[in-house]
Amino acid sequence: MSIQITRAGKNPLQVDSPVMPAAGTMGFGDAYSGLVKFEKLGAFVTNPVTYTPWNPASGARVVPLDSGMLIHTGLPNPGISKVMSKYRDLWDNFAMPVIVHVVGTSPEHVRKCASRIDAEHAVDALELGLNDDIPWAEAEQMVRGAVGNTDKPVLVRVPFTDALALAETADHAGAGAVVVCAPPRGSARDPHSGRMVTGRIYGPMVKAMVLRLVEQLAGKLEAPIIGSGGIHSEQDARDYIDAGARAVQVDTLTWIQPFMLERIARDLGGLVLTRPAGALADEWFPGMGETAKKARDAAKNKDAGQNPASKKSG
Amino acid sequence: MSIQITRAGKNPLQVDSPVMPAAGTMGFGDAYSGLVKFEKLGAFVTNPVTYTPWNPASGARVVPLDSGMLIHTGLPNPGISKVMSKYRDLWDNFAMPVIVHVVGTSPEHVRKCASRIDAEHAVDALELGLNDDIPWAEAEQMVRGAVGNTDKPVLVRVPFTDALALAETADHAGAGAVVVCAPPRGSARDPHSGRMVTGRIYGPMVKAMVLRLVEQLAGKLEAPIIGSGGIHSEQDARDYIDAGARAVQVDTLTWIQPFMLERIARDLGGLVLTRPAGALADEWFPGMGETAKKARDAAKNKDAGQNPASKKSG
Amino acid sequence: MLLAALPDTEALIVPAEATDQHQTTERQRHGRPNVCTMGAYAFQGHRGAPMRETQANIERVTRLNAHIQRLHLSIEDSLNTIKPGQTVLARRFYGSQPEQWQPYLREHWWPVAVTAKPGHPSEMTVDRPTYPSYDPGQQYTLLGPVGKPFAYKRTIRQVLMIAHDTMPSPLLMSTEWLLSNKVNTTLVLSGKAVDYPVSELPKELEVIRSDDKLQWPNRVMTVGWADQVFVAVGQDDEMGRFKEVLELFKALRAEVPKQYIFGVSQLIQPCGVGACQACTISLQGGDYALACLDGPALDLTALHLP
Amino acid sequence: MLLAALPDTEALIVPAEATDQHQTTERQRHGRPNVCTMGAYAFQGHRGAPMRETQANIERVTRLNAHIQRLHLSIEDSLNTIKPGQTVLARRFYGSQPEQWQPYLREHWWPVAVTAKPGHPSEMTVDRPTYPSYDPGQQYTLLGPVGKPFAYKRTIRQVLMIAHDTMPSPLLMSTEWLLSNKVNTTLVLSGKAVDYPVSELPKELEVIRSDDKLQWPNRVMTVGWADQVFVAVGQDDEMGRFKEVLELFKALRAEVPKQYIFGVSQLIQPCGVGACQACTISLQGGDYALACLDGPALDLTALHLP
Ligand SMILES: Cc1cc2nc3c(=O)[nH]c(=O)nc-3n(C[C@H](O)[C@H](O)[C@H](O)COP(=O)(O)OP(=O)(O)OC[C@H]3O[C@@H](n4cnc5c(N)ncnc54)[C@H](O)[C@@H]3O)c2cc1C
Ligand SMILES: Cc1cc2nc3c(=O)[nH]c(=O)nc-3n(C[C@H](O)[C@H](O)[C@H](O)COP(=O)(O)OP(=O)(O)OC[C@H]3O[C@@H](n4cnc5c(N)ncnc54)[C@H](O)[C@@H]3O)c2cc1C
Ligand SMILES: Cc1cc2nc3c(=O)[nH]c(=O)nc-3n(C[C@H](O)[C@H](O)[C@H](O)COP(=O)(O)O)c2cc1C
Ligand SMILES: Cc1cc2nc3c(=O)[nH]c(=O)nc-3n(C[C@H](O)[C@H](O)[C@H](O)COP(=O)(O)O)c2cc1C
Ligand code: FES
Ligand code: FES
Repeated sequence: MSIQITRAGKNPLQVDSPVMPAAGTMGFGDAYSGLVKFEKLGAFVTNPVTYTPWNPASGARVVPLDSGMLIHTGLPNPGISKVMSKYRDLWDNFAMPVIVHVVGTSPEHVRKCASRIDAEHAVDALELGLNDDIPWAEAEQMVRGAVGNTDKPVLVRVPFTDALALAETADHAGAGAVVVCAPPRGSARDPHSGRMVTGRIYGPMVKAMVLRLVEQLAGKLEAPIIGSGGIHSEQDARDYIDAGARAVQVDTLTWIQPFMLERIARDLGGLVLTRPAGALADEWFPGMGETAKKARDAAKNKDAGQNPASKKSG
Repeated sequence: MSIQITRAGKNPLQVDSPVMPAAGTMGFGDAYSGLVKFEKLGAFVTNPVTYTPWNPASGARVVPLDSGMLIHTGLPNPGISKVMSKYRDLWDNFAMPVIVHVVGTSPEHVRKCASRIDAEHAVDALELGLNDDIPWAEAEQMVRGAVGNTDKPVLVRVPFTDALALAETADHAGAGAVVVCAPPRGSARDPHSGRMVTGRIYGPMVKAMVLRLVEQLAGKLEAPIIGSGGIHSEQDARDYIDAGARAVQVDTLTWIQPFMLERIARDLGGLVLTRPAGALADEWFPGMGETAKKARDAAKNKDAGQNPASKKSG
Repeated sequence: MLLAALPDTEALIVPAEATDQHQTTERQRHGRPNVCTMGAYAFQGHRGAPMRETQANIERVTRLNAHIQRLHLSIEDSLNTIKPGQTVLARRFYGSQPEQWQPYLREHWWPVAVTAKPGHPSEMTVDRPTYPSYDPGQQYTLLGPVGKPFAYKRTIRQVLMIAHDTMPSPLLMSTEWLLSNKVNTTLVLSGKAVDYPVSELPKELEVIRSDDKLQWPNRVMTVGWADQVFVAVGQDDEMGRFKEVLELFKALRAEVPKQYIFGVSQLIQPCGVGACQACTISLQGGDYALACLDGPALDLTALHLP
Repeated sequence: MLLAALPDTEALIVPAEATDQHQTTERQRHGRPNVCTMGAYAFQGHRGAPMRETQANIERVTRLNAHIQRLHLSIEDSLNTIKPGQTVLARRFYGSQPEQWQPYLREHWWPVAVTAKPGHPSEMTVDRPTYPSYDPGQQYTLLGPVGKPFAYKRTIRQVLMIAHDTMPSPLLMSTEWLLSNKVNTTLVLSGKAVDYPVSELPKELEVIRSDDKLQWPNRVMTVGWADQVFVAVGQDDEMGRFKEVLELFKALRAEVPKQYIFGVSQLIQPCGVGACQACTISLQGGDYALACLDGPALDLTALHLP
């Protein structure tokens, strides 16, 4: 009834729908509460957090591009402790797993964040974001640090630059899943001020580039692949699954058409689960929703024999 | 009066305008003859050639994308010998230098192509295209092979994947200039047949990604950088120059708006040459056209003391 | 990072039904405190109606001058409780045609007027630049209301609105509301704003044309009289211009108290709901506000200006 | 890679002025032989007027059925010498507004009719799918003429046109020309083409509606009578469908000679001038043609079909 999106281990992550938001696109859980039905998502991935607080970038932060945009925020956040204490209760009430995205600042900070997440009942997994020009050795050290400091699955989101090599590095270092990939970076001129801004690039065209990376990686990793980049339709999401991804992350589409996230989650929830029985792709998986979630939680509690007072099984 | 776009050496390449077409966008010199004023271009870069003939790719070859396209041709060409014998006379009559793009198939074939070009009076330089997932060592071997087999400048066009490392590799191996970069590759579904096509991606958004690569490489290479990717306006081209490129290559814009190539060449011809004197960016360089070309050829013949019967000085 | 310096919200009023019982905010519905934007400063306590996605139809397009066109839209009734100062994020609706991703971001629309008409669809007018082109019959989806209504002192009698190198549209719905509530209102048009057609402005509004440097006759008097000031500026450097204006007021007045002068931020809002963090505005003391949740009107004395 | 199997071009005629002295081709102007596409096969010797970029204006848009709209354009006179079979690559002209890059590629327009009107702008009509939408007053730039006119045997009396799972538009301008030159012409509409409104077709044209499998009454007779056949097919698999049609003709006729049956290629043309190599069509013997230079009509017996 559920899809396992991280490799086998102590606490593999199970989801009802292989669709979740990409880190940085839906805030910490309260932003889209009136616009997106959260319970239809396979998982919730938070905005990036760092061990210490980070301030916003100064100057222009958004450059509209043709069929896309460039954004440069500097990933402002008040640090992992404040985030936890503020959102713990909200996350505890979510029907789906919560994955906290941790920015790969330094191996030490990543280890500390992992320990923090390990102790946090409201959080089901950690997603580690690797910086764009990170050397392989440092990436490996960071992933091992995260994996070594929590029993929860560690998803690793590799940057677009050098994605293939870093995906293999993360896989060898024990990543529970490899998210392919963070948005490509670029530079564009703010049309208002004429100043050059460097930041992340989003748009439907990104999908074509990242889909090829997933095709190239398919079958090469032990950890499941989560496809992430430029999904703007149900078919875009299915293309990632067809190419070998176990799940997908939807990024800026949610800003432009919030309801599409739910539509894609519903669509792929049905598609993936009914396909093995030879059903049509648009047929719906009838168990989706609370029922499957409860069954999953019950199974998890029984199997793992831990977290007896599971937050979500009540 | 002219801009040197390859590093100092026996036959540095001088151009009147730092603007040329990207390989693969203008054919071999006859395709746009009625639509683009060739004499306004800084140089002419041919479609890719291989040592042996290559057949076209089969199946769908063009996928329209949002504000862009994906194209997969397989770089069909009848091999370097046929191309030379067919276009030699046409190129000899061109006012600007001719750069033949050689596909980096194998070190041996690249060496042979370089020798062929070295002996060809109608050709002024070779541009070597490195394959998308080429290992560094093979790239170095190929560049050395090309440089070692011709006295003419060897420009090296690095792929988008791993562009930074391959640019430094090419630079160390003696590239006369580094073209940053070939279009990124991706996969998209042919809307007619539903089949997945893998190919090159073009569109204005590519510029933001490649511009950042040029920014990252600026000042790090001995060889001049030629910026190439997604130029769709005069400002796009200027952004590359501002970021540190010595010249630019315009790609698919020529297919969409043929006259824009000439406009950009005129604009940057004026910009780059009049700026040092503090003139306005849109002022025109008065010597542009035949006069400067003749002076350049004359200087080249005198200085180098070779090619006494220069094809273009008459 | 502290949520310090919270203004005395009790002393402020927001227009119309914003304090009504049924105007439950998103935040309230989650049973969580109002100050919940991650690390963000809450300027006022009320956001008005919860954000929804609704549809709108362009009924008429009129050209105001060479640079401005006015869209007359029919909107869903649920949006007609939008308050002066709040905005919508608009996107063309393509129906059964393939979705277009150019332009990509939603357009930020500032209503100039919203009218409920019993038995008819509610109406909204917005001013837009003449590019892109809009045609009657086109459908849009609107995300809104975005942001908080402007908040006024209870004792307010004189309001000064300033549009400096920008269309005055972000100020007009509030101006209309103030005038209808018998608050004397003055609009200063400066720089690119001077061409705005006065014929489209309410008769009771005092309009002053300033030069490019925000100089106008009797400036000291105008500034002295104002109980509150709302300023919209050009987008080349919003914070730098806010700073200029604040310094001008500091030079013209004995003191510039809190809750006196507000910058109306027109920063691009990719999401409008506090998710993307692209509309952050740094505050004094290291905290920050989000223009989409805490704005668009932000107390200039609380901002960390360059 | 040899330029072998060149057809006997002498036996073919192309409509109207294509052989006039002033119709110098691009290739001729460069003093180079006509067969100069890199590695490409030249089907006919003449291309008509040299390719130019010109402007056009949408004057009227009419809806032919749920799927097809007809654009009536005023064009520059230099384009009114375009020949039946030739096409244009069209792009919206944005004037002083920022250039739009969506859609990116130029649209491939197949003229249905072109008329010169002394004292008035020349007119062109084209059929387009109902998406995207076109409006009167919109300006376009046209690159054209693209490709070569259809070439007919000198002795031609009966032509068969087949539109199979595609709009018949690529065949209509030629049909008109043939009928006006007293050549009996039959148009077979099959699959998606059957809905094409007959009211828009010339009265003298014999129209046959076939089923999805290209079966129609008296098929053997129709095929036997035809001196030449031109076929346009759906774009899901153009070459596969050309092969099906060729095999059908081989089954229905004693022999299928050269220059008898032509596939009218509607492959996407990014450049239209022989530069991008995206419209390559493999020929028997390892050579290839370019749809934009050597087409759109290509002798099916010369193609390397899958
Ligand atoms: C895109 C889509 C495709 C579906 N395809 C199938 C299918 O192939 N086979 C099948 O048995 N069931 C299908 N359904 C219905 C789905 O199975 C039921 O909505 C679901 O079983 C109810 O459980 P829930 O927990 O999701 O309920 P809720 O979360 O309460 O879901 C109900 C919500 O879904 C909406 N909804 C329900 N059905 C549809 C629908 N068909 N289209 C759009 N919105 C709908 C309702 O308006 C309501 O908002 C589909 C629903 C959607 C949205
Ligand atoms: C975009 C542009 C900007 C220019 N800016 C300047 C400038 O700042 N200062 C200056 O002294 N000269 C300017 N010129 C004119 C230019 O210097 C002359 O065209 C040139 O010197 C003539 O030499 P040529 O060999 O290029 O001639 P040709 O190639 O014969 O050039 C003549 C062609 O250019 C076109 N042309 C000429 N002038 C213009 C123009 N202003 N705009 C558009 N098309 C034109 C003509 O119609 C003709 O097609 C500009 C030209 C262009 C196209
Ligand atoms: C030391 C350091 C490490 C970073 N690591 C990451 C990372 O692992 N993942 C990530 O997404 N951003 C990381 N960033 C942030 C990026 O520099 C950048 O701010 C981020 O990709 C968001 O892009 P933007 O600021 O342009 O919006 C890091 C920044 C610093 C200073
Ligand atoms: C062995 C081999 C080497 C290649 N080397 C290059 C190269 O150096 N540069 C290049 O642009 N394409 C090269 N290609 C061609 C690419 O695979 C691809 O065909 C090309 O990038 C054009 O893309 P397209 O065929 O998708 O249009 C090479 C192909 C092969 C088979
Ligand atoms: S627009 Fe304010 S956070 Fe996204
Ligand atoms: S369209 Fe034929 S070569 Fe470009």
